[in-house]
Amino acid sequence: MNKIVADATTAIHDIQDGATIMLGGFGLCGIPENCIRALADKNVKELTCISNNAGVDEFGLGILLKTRQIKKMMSSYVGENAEFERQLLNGELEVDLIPQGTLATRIQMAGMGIPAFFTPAGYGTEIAQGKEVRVFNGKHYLMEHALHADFAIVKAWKGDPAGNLLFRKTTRNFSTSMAKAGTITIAEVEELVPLGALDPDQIHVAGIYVHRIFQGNQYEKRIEKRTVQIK
Amino acid sequence: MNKIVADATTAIHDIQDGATIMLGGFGLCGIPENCIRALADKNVKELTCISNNAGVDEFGLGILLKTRQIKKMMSSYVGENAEFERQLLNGELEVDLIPQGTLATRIQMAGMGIPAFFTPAGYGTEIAQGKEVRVFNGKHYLMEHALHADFAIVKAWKGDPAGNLLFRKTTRNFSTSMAKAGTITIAEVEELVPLGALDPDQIHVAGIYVHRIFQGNQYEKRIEKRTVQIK
Amino acid sequence: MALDKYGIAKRIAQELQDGMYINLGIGIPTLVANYIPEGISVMLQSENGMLGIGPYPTEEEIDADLINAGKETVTVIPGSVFFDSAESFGMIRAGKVDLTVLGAMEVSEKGDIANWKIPNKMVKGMGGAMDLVASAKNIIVAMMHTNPKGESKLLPECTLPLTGVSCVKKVITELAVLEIEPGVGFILKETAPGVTVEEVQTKTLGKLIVSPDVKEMKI
Amino acid sequence: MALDKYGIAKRIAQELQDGMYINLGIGIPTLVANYIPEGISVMLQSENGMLGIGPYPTEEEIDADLINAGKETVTVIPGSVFFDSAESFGMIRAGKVDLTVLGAMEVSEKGDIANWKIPNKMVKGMGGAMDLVASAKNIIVAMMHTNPKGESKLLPECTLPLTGVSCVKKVITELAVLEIEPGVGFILKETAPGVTVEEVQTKTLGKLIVSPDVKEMKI
Repeated sequence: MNKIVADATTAIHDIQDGATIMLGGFGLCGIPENCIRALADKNVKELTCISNNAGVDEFGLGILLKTRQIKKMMSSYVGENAEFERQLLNGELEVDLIPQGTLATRIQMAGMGIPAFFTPAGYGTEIAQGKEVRVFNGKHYLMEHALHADFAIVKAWKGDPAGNLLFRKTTRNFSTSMAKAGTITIAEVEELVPLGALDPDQIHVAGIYVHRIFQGNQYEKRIEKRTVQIK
Repeated sequence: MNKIVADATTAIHDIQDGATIMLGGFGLCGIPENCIRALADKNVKELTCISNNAGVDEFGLGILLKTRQIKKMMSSYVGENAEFERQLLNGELEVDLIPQGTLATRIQMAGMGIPAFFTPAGYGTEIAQGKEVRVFNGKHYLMEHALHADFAIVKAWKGDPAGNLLFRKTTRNFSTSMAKAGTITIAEVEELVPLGALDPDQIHVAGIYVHRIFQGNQYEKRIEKRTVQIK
Repeated sequence: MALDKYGIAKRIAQELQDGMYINLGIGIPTLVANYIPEGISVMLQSENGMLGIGPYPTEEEIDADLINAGKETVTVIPGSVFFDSAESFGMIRAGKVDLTVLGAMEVSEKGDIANWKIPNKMVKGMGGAMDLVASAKNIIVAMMHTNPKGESKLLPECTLPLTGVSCVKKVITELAVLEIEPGVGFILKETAPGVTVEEVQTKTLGKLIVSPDVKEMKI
Repeated sequence: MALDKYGIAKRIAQELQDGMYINLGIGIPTLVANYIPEGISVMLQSENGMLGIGPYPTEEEIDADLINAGKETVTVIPGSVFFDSAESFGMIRAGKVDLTVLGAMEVSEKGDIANWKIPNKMVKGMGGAMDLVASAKNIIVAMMHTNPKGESKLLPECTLPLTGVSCVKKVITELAVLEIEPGVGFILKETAPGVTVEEVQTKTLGKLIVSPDVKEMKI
């Protein structure tokens, strides 16, 4: 079991124009920086990107927005990005806004082989349009469907050659669920450790879900809102 | 946040006749030995027990079967227990057999606030009787409902006063999902550690799900099938 | 005199009880964390995947891998837990979070809330708001009583696209504490120091019932 | 000569490919682990919540907290992972397990399988079998060709209560390797050393097509 590939360029070599890609991260926290750079270099176009947010100008998915590689975003909140706004208002970009919990759970269900489920989020709102409504125990729920992707790209803290992944603090966010929902799952890690170095009780994503893994480099880890305690 | 109670007797004090209880464990692995003893001592009757298995004669849930405290079992496999068989054949015990993955997932969904979902398990079999069938992507699925309980009782390896739990090896089995599905969740642990002693990246069940916790004692950890390597 | 945003946060903090798990939205709700009454211990949940939010970090403590749902750098308290967003919304949907405090653009006398979209303006998304309002057991809205144009934000019906229906239990503004009883309307329970019942009535467009035991807030 | 159970396990082991994730049922399937071909690396999954099952433990290694789905004490190999049963069945349902090998009482020419219940006998439960057969991408049944009474277990239709429908891809018995093509029937691909095509035909009640390239098994 050796899923190690050389680098981001190799890991994403078969992502083609028109692909649907999930990218882990919440804001700029825990985003796959190396693969985003490689996607920009490859200049693959017409991408559908499933990611909770759309990065900021010049960083995160903002890089791929600037180069006009993204056709459609599926996100819960996209508000930190002027280029995004410009493309959206000009009709150059499609956006599918999905409640955050529904987005996370639709992705989770794809990784669990559950094609559809019921959630109360969005009942009675415009999000409910065209969706099946069911009542359970007197409460209204919408039927939502699992969300799959051709590729899932996540960034973990540590990983091993079998693809087992460990995340740090709030970088877990959407990444663990996405890692299980990709037809091909690519993991970039800050540190690649030998097989057996991770405690089997303490793995966040089992290698069975991961197809390619590599150690990334030059992580910037930009901070969107640097809030500091006033002493 | 201090959820520590003195012992098993205190932890289960308000479990009444007729209660529905989930009990963690797979076979005899990871079962809440202290709480089972306390339930036997309290001699609470007419219990509905949701547990993957029904223990063996004289141990695990076999203890509560022998004392005739269980009215109904909801399990996937119940075959290691002669007293169980006797009561079942005599009509003294109700049994609801549920496919193991459906059982695990119904419990998991209760802890996620999802009232119903679709799974392929059991389609075309007698398990499908009376269930809604839906086709997604050309495949048949049954609609299954979340499974809740008045009490969930689990046994973890380590726990802290906030109710955070850590499991060891294959003891995790149904326990992590059950811990999230109880109206009241009781955790017995081999070792109670101070608040802050558990790594926040490495907790299997967050304390938000756990209402009472205590350090158990005299764990027997019986082995059902002691298989040894022939050198 | 009407409260400022810190006053609103202080009044909301009085709703906290020992042992509660709480989700605080962005804006005024976040300020509530600064006024947790002495002697009670609560756990703050952040929907990106964390329980046990602590204060903002010092410069030395700043960690890009540790942010809250508002994308602010934070710290954690002992007993904290990290998990993924799917689990985070699982605990929200399952009703494990005892109290949710969030802002709103409009609240109706039925408990409907609108806080994510203004037609003909750039829509940034609902984030986790629709999930929170659809699932939380107890929702308090923290907001100003009127919008910048002076129009009431407590209405018979929301005019903006809804975030959720029949979900808000209580509204705390710079002028008043109001409970919502579905089928009845806004019940005025408390007025801010120096604010008259008449002022609240004037600024509330939805049906307002003055509670027989209406009293002045203690801040 | 017909194979013994070890021979069946050895033949099944030839189906294994490098990098596969495999779930082995109780009985003959479990034996397959002893015959993994040299030079290939596979990961065994156990549905109670483990990836990377190793050999049985020595007396010193025995750990009551570490068992497989057959409730036997086991060990783990480097790269192993523990998880809960809900996740375990999640990965099974999502098709992440490449190969499932399990026993059966009956298999039909349509790929239906019965392996959990005999009417009028004590029913112990289906365990994880219904989930596995409904979800696995590739299911091989390992069983004896006939039951103790000498009756064929490869039938036009199962007579026992079903575990799953149209799911079995291949059957490996002491006599033969047969593929199932829905709408066609059992395709005889290999016979055990010394076993004739006629013997397999006699002992197969379901529709049997002899493959033009039928050959003798190499064990």
